[in-house]
Amino acid sequence: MTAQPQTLQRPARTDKGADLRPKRRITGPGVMRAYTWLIILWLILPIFVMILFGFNDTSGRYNQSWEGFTLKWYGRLFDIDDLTRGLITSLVVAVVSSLAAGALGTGIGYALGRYRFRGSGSVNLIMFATISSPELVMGASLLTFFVSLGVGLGVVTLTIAHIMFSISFVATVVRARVMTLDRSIEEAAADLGATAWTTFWKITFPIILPAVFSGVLLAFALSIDDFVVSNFTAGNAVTFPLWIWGATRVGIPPQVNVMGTLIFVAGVVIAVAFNIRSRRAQRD
Amino acid sequence: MTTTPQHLAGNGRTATGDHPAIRFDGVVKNYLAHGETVAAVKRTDMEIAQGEFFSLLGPSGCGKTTTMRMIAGFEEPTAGKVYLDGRDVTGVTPNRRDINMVFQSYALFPHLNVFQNVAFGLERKKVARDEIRRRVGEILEIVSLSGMDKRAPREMSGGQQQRVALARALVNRPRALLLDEPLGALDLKLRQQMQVELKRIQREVGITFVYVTHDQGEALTMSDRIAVMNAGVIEQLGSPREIYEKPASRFVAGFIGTSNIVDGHVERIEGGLALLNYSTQDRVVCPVPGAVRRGDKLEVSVRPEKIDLHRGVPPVTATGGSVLSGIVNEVVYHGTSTNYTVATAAGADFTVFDQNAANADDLADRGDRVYLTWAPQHSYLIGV
Amino acid sequence: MSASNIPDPSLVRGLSQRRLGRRDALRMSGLSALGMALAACGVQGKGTKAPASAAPDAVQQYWSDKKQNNLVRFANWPLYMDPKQPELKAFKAKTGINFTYKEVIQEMGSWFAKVQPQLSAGQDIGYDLMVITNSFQFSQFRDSGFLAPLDHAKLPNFAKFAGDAYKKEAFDPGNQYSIPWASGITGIAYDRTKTGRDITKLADLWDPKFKGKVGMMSDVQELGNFGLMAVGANPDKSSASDWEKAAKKLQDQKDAGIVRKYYDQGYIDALGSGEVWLTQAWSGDIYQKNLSEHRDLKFVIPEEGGTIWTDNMTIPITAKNPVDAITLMDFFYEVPNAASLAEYINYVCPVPNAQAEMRKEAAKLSGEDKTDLLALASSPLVFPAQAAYANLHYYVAFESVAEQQQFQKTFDPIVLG
Amino acid sequence: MSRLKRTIAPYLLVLPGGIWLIVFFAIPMITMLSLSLQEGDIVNGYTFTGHWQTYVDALDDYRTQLIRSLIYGAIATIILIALAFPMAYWIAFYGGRRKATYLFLVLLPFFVSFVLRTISWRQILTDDGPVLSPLKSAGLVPESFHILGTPTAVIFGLVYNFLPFMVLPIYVALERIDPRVVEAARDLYADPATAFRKVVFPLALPGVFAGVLMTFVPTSSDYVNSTVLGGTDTTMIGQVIQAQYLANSDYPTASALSFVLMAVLLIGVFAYAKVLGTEDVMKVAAR
Repeated sequence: MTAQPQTLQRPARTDKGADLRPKRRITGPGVMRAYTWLIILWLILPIFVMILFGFNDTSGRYNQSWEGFTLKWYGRLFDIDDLTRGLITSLVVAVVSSLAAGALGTGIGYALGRYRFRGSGSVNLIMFATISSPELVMGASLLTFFVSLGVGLGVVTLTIAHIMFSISFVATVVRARVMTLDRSIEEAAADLGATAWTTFWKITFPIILPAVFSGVLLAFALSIDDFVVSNFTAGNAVTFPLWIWGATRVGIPPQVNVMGTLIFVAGVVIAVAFNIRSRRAQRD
Repeated sequence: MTTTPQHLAGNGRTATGDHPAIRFDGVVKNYLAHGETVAAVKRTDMEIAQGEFFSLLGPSGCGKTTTMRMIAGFEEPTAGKVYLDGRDVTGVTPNRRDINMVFQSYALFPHLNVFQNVAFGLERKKVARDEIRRRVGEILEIVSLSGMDKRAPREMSGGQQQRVALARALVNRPRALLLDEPLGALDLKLRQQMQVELKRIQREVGITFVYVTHDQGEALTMSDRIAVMNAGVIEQLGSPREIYEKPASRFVAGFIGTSNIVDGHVERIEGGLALLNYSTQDRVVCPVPGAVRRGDKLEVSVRPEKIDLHRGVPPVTATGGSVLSGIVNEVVYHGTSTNYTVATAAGADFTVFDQNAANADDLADRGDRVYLTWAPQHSYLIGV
Repeated sequence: MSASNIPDPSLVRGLSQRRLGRRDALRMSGLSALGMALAACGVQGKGTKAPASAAPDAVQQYWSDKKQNNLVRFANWPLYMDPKQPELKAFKAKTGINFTYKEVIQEMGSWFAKVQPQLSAGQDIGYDLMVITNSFQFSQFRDSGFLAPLDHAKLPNFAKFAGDAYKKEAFDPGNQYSIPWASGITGIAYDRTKTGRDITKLADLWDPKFKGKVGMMSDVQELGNFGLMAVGANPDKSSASDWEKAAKKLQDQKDAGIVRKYYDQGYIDALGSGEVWLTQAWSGDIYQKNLSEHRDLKFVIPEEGGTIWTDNMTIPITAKNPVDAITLMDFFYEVPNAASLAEYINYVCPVPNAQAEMRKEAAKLSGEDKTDLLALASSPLVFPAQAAYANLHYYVAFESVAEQQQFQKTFDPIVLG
Repeated sequence: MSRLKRTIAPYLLVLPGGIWLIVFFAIPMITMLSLSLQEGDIVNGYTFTGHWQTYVDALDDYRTQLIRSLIYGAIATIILIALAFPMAYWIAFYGGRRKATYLFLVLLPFFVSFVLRTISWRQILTDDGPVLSPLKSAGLVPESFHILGTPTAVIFGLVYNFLPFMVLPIYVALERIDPRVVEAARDLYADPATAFRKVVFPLALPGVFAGVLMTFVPTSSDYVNSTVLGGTDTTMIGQVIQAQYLANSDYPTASALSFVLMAVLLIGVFAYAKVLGTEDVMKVAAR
């Protein structure tokens, strides 16, 4: 009997609470959540199409309409020599340019983050200019530069160009990390008898290494995906995107979809692994 | 830790004893900021003895950290010389000075574990591997971190990190250990624990500690001697008691603990005691040196806990001492004591700590008329 | 046409190669009715007497110190050879010459822009053999002195088996610098199911009924040719005023919203996907598209005429292995090799005997393979009937760089508008 | 000695990369300017004549394309802000522990080549493709209806390809906002809309500015989208420059157009950065 008033009260209260809460959920965040997912789906749709058509059982050069499922293109991945070579060129250029840009950019980023020096403003300015210049213009100016010098275009000029546009990105990432670096850690090393050289390699570098690494990864991604600058500076070298661009005139073979899929999967795996590693490191 | 490891205590170096551990000879440090020269440390001479627990105390920006960094070698003096153990080390880089430091932020190497952190200095000195393992184990025991050598710094509490920083410096058996506000990041309870701990460790290893802090309580608790710095100048250098009881300047008096400061002209001098009168019944009595003459203007300080507070009637007992009347402005209950702010007839507001002893019934209230009394020896003449 | 009978003064003075090209073009067009089958054209001799790099002893000079190095580096267009490279493998087996084959050429303009710096610096471009189209970049290559003169003593198969038409191309009389790789016809391709009727003439490309469904080419030469033919001008005889008229005609077509887009070779995809219903097209593409996707797209040479072009094998002047290159060039003119190549690329084969070869081969096969190969061998797009040539025109021949630039400036704004 | 070392250390560190940037970024720009003032042709070579007429002619011929590019870029940027903001907002404030996952999903397209993604859209949006085909069979749109070849398709492609560049900086700016600041605004009688307008949005502005910087320049100078998805009247200046360089070998015209494009964009960018402060924008951009 005594419980009765309680049971009468309770529904009334929860009703009131339910009235307030879900209403806000549905109108605001609920709609935005659906919206966000919609946009994400939109972003992923072309990737899905690309992956799907890597399994398309098309018979000829043209891979346009769905003709059934097959795995044969995975088996014949390296059938098109030039495509394979393009991919290899892309990988080699990306590795070399990301490492070189990693080294050069780390120097700049470290100096900017660590020291105050005359001319740092100009360095910042030129970095800002390279990051914000249209790729098209960078590629075009490099082309005119090489042509004026009478330098033949090829893998070397391509690599030079990729290093050029990657440096500033690496430097920016490294600078951000160095700026948040506790200076006293370096002093502690010096205090404990380490020379400047030892301090850098034993202490500073390992600490900024994740930043350097993500800078190098960024440079690698920029390089392997680059089309615009490469189009101007590759000369008769062919990279993966350049080959695809050239092949559009006669149709993209399914191998391109397969390679695109594999690059995508590899990229995602590396990124996820890197992310999990650094997150675990943070949590520990 | 009842026995001190031989090599940590003596090491045959501190025993030489002829030279002070650290000596500043006319050291000046100027910075160039926006084209202007700013003096961080004005001409300073000082000596820190072997095995001493020495504190540099002062507010932020007083130059204490710069002083310490000049000892460590992170800053070079603009003028003057720094001696370690009688050797001129001016211009010697930090990694070549036999001195180690505990940083305010601990500055532990985040990518190295406890063992690697502590072993870092020994590795630089190319100490044999076995020796390193032994000494690191030993020092970790001293700082009570045995068995934690595989931990990463970020897996440890603030107090533990602090101990690692300490061990990392101590393991090198430096001629002196510099500590830059090492307890600043710890909470109150832990800080108090660590103060005791630090003092214990210092006693055990017998190494000269130079301790930089802005916390006067900390400095008073641990130090053998304290240098109070202000605006690039050491205002007073002495034992904690000297500094507390006999502040050399108004700054020191105010910075160390709470001081009540009154000024007034000397009415008369009697048996080494000067009398400053504010009215017929309001007077301050202070011991003075012979040089003080009648009519001189004096600044007298008295600590709040030395003062007795009487409610209502003027006291008859305090005939030979100081008496000031006033009105209670503020009463703050502190548990062990009650703090009063009293507007006195001498013109200055006085702070009085009244111990909440057995007879806690004579509490004054806001607006009450009270009399403050204290013995002549508790008055201290500033700036003598 | 009659102009060809009057000695060109500049020719007498032994002036530019370009004039010779133009003169030859005129002659060629006069003979076009017979598909240039007539050999009675004395230009060759004159051609070799042409100045500069074409000096009579140029060939001798170039080749005298060249040796076989057992390597040839081949630069070609994408998908212009079976990816398995059977012909090259056969070549290696036969001669012992190693090869590298790269599909690095994607556009004449960009190819020229890419290798020009190296060639003008006298550097090796990394290739000994390259396939270039008879567009004005061909003249740029030749006029810049970037092409090695060919020693026809080393090209016996070419002499023997090349179709007569290919032995006297307007752009390279006497094949001084090039021999054809494959040839193609530019006509109209359409999807009968979409257009609902047969397309027969250029005027269909201007039909408002197909608004937004007509594809034209972005190559100004191809585009300009169709514009010229649409206004009734013969491209290789056209004048600057014809160009203006053609440009106007094309601009109208664009302004009326008839043109969907100016395509590079991407028109194939566009036609296949229904983006366009009818489009300017190259013959081999359509054949390959039908074969690979079982489509029934039509290709037609318009009543007003189509154009014929040739992709040519050339040796860059800086080639390291020219002897190996020229050996390979000749190899492709052996009938079985030519047939094998044509089977894959489906463009006009420069070796007429390949048709018989294919039929012979088909006889050995059975089933679908047989039908396919027979169909290919009978395709007028791979082996055009003589009559088809009657309707074919050549690219506009330019007398000077300035003229070429003027042509380009006339049509550029249409494509780049 | 050590002081000297400390003074020259930053220069030694900056030098290799700095020289690289000067030689392969700054000097080429100057070379391009020089070439734009030269006359000649690719076969016979170019000589410097200070021929300003090239600029006049180039702008005369391609003014439409330049202006069209800037307009497309601006439209794309505005759409990008509108699309990205709610998304970044939701991830920043309601993403909870999955924030990183959502951001990762936004970045997924970067793992596929830019060219390939754009071509993929071509395949999807084509006239008889999976999107339009059903609509046409259902009679919802006329048979000749198409998306490809229209300005809409080009701007669609630009928005698609550069969306992550807008979402990220806005997200970073929003993520930095202390939720208590918003609560404080609510506590001080602001309704949700007002709190957003007066507190959240102003604090997110640096992110929006950085996003604009990172999207307007590449979208208005892009030529891949207009080439792949565009039609006859969607030519952007990038296409013209590309064609003049890489197909026509008309270097002076191409250089002049590039220079004009860069000047227009960089002057805009620097003015913009000057007004907003480079540091702030760079900081957000660097994240």
